[in-house]
Amino acid sequence: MRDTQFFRRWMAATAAAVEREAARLTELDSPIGDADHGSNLLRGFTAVESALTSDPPTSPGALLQVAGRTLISTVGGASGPLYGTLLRRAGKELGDSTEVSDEQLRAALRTGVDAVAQLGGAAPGDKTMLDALGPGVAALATSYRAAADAAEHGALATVPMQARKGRASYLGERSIGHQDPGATSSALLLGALADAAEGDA
Amino acid sequence: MRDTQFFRRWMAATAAAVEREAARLTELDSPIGDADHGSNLLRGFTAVESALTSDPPTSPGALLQVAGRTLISTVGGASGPLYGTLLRRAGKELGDSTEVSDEQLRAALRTGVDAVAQLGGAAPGDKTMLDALGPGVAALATSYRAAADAAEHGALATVPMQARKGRASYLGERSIGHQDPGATSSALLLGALADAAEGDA
Amino acid sequence: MKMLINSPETVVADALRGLAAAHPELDVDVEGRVVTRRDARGSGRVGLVSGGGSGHEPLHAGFVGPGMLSGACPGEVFTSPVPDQMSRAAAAVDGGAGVLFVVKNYTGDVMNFEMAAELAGEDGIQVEQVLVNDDVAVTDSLYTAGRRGTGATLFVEKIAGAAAEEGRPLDQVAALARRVNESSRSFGVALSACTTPAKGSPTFDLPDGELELGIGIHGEPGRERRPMMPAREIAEVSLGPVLEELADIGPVDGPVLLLVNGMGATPLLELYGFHGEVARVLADRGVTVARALVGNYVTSLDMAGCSVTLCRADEELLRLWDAPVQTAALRWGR
Amino acid sequence: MKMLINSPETVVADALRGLAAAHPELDVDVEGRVVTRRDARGSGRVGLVSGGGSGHEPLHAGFVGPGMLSGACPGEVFTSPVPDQMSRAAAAVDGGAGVLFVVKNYTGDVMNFEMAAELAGEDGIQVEQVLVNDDVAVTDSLYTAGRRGTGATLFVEKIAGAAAEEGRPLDQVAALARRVNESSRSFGVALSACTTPAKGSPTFDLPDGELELGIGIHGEPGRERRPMMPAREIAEVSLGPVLEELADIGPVDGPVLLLVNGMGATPLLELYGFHGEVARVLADRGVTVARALVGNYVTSLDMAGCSVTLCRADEELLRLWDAPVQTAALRWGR
Ligand SMILES: Nc1ncnc2c1ncn2[C@@H]1O[C@H](COP(=O)(O)OP(=O)(O)O)[C@@H](O)[C@H]1O
Ligand SMILES: Nc1ncnc2c1ncn2[C@@H]1O[C@H](COP(=O)(O)OP(=O)(O)O)[C@@H](O)[C@H]1O
Ligand SMILES: [Mg+2]
Ligand SMILES: [Mg+2]
Ligand SMILES: [Mg+2]
Ligand SMILES: [Mg+2]
Repeated sequence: MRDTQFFRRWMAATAAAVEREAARLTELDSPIGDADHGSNLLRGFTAVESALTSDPPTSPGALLQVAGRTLISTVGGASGPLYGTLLRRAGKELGDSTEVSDEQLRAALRTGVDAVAQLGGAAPGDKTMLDALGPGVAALATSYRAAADAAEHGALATVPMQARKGRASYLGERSIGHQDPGATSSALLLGALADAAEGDA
Repeated sequence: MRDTQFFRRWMAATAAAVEREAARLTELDSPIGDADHGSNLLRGFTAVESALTSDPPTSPGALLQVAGRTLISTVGGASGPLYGTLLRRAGKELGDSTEVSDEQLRAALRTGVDAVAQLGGAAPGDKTMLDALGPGVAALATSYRAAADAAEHGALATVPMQARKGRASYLGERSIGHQDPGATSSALLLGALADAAEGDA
Repeated sequence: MKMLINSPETVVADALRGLAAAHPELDVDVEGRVVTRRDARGSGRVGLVSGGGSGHEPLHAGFVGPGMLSGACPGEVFTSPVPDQMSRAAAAVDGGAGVLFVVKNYTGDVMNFEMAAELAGEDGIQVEQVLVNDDVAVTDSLYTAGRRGTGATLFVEKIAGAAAEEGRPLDQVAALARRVNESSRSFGVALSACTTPAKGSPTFDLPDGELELGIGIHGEPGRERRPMMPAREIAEVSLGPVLEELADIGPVDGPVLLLVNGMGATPLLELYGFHGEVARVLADRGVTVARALVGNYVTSLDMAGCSVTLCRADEELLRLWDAPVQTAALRWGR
Repeated sequence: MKMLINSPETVVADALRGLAAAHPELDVDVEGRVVTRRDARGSGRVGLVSGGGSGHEPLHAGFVGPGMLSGACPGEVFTSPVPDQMSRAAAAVDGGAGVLFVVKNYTGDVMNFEMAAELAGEDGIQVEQVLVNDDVAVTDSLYTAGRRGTGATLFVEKIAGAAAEEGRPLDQVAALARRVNESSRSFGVALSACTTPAKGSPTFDLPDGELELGIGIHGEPGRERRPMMPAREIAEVSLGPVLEELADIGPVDGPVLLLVNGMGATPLLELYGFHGEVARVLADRGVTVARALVGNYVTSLDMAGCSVTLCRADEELLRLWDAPVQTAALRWGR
């Protein structure tokens, strides 16, 4: 079972990964976007950290909802509502229990990913964060590390894709050959989850 | 004695020299000015050429006055009124005679240079066109080629000077180390005069 | 790249502080990132709220004031604002007649405004939204995020603002705004990329002899790169697709509104020269320019380049365009 | 460097053609390089004519209209206009009450306007001249061409224009213009050089980590190069010498007019942030800003940077500043 602390560590590891990789995310967002993805997520996860620290939620579900709401209120752009919705919907799904099973977490994230797909209207292969989140969350059935690897793999697989959603779609064929920044940050999120799980073990 | 055709050739040679050196004059006007001296004079002497061609004056004095007025009406900037005044005053000095002696020409140019000094308020050593015109016109007493050489020498001698007039003066000590564009074009003017005189010989 | 800033993190807050200092007639909430006109609340007028990433100034905050926007919500540079900003602005400007959100069509803006509309609705404020999508460089299909919102935003905000000022009800103001958008098309060209404070270097490389056709306003590269051309050819190349798409809607036989817009770093000397070429092309094609606006209005930080926007107008739109406006960046009439 | 132009030779004529297309309310003589308001002749008002090299837009042609200039004479880029232009403009705007020339203090401008004044005098037009020399970066001594005319030109043109509009006689309009100039001081900073069409490359090299202090508006380098600084320090460094020189004239204890001016390629986002810092420094020093104007008004082509101009004002100057103005670039009042 995973307690609130586990989720707290997940968010902390995500924030640390985003801080480490912010410049790279912004760099990836330059040729096919508007050069802000790294600073967007940095601002968001810094705010999540301070929200979780100043008023620590007492259940996994509450924690993910606070994190999601904070992202929505501080990130803006496309990634703010999308990541915010991912975590908020997953959090809602988890309810009030102070401990959740890996199976519950997996189901909650699947609901979150569906909500992202619904909100953004993207399908697999559209060269968005969904191309990392989708395979990543699916591979949770195997292990947390498998999920991280699948997300990483999914992010790399966006390189040859032509974007059909988000800013990169404006470029048409010129979007081919670049890795999607949102898919890359999604891999960081699932990588942080694996790290938290391994710390737990 | 020098006839109207001599002055016509002088202006043509000046126009040709300005066209050849326009980029260099503008380049010299960049570090200590506003990067327009070459295009200013090119515009001016092109207009002089067409004025002299469309309605050819019939005396040296009239020719220099037309050239001077044309420069004033087409160049603008500091060099327009100054070169315009130089030629216009020299032309006035020459009066209506259809031929003038070298001595008359020398005196007329001296009057022109004095008018330039009066209009612009610059003294020798201020790093202006006067530092080429002054020694150049003085050396006319020796020969046309000596005048050209003295003007060339005077232009080179502006390099170590600190500018006290014109735009370059805004730079204070930072004007040191650059050759004055106006002194450089003055050397072209007197070089063209020597070429015309040698063509005459 | 050097910038006249304190730090990339404080750029937007610093600019809002400066806006407040320069325009005491505006209510500037620096913390909450909302700029509103003072006399909106309880006015009985429809409130007009727009917003989007910063870096497009004077859009939108420079258009807040009598006859145009009631409120603006500046996000971080090139980042849509968060829903809290728009719901805060809606609450501040709701005069009892409801609020119209003017949203440029970008995934982020659309989602954030949508969430804000929900929040405002929960607060009991009647909200309508109009989506601006005028940029013909993007194909409007299922396989893209749809045409972007660019220069037409100014037309929508000015004309809807005039209608709101006249006291027209929300549905009419919204319908007018949609009509202006549907009647407008734009095309943009970059001579240089721009540099965001966060990145600190140009968003793309554009060699000396080339330009980008069909750019947006966020430093994204365009659809196509071409060898550099003279202004008169840029005018042809830009107006071609704009007129073509307008013709798809119907014959361009009436008066048009024209915006010749600089992307931020294009000197007015160049922009006026470009406008001369645009005017010539339109005259050649028999298009009557009823009103023209030339300047840096919908910008992309320090990008060099321009965009052209045409709006098929009629008596009503022209009258509302001419109506008095009193904002930081656009002023006329009494 | 790429430019949105047809050719370096036609830049000014092309821009005038565009100005004419955008502003049918102006008389634009493209051949003769003169822009005038239509209703000057025979108006009985003093005519106000200015001019200078092009590349500083919207100065001067953007300030022609009711309440400001009667005419403007654009020279080639960074090159003073020729006397024929100013005498032509004087003839076009002389309403019978004489004409005031507003001349920025540059050797070329001074000489060309002087020659024009002689020509206009010969035509029987009464001409007065006012020399604008507000730039404190240049020492005003026998050993320089004297302080340059920069931002204060806008103050002089606006306030003298308002006085002329009121029907004040030539001597009073001239005296007011001189008083505004004597009460004004400026300082400019460049973050990048500019590129003239004729040269096609930057007028000087400015490495990434450095800025130029005390620049003029013609792409000349400044008096000093320093490591790059944040906006708040640039505000301190710019205002220091301005306030010092103003204090030499008398205590700065009354209201001031403030112009925070962009050099052309500085985004408004940055300029407003800079204005916030300027306002803070002035507040710290107890200086009361009565009116502030922020924008790209006295520019240097595509230079990135800014200048600050302060003018010690009084009731009369403030009233004339607030008076209606209706030009391409400055508009307020009815
Ligand atoms: N409709 C969408 N559905 C899913 N993900 C999207 C969509 N639009 C954009 N994204 C993701 O958002 C990322 C960009 O985020 P960010 O740069 O923060 O926002 P913005 O595009 O508004 O600047 C893209 O790389 C992509 O992965
Ligand atoms: N007061 C002056 N007296 C004599 N020559 C001057 C004076 N001021 C400037 N000059 C000359 O004019 C030249 C610059 O001419 P130009 O670049 O055409 O005009 P501007 O300085 O107006 O751009 C300088 O190099 C200098 O030789
Ligand atoms: Mg982005
Ligand atoms: Mg020069
Ligand atoms: Mg963005
Ligand atoms: Mg010049």
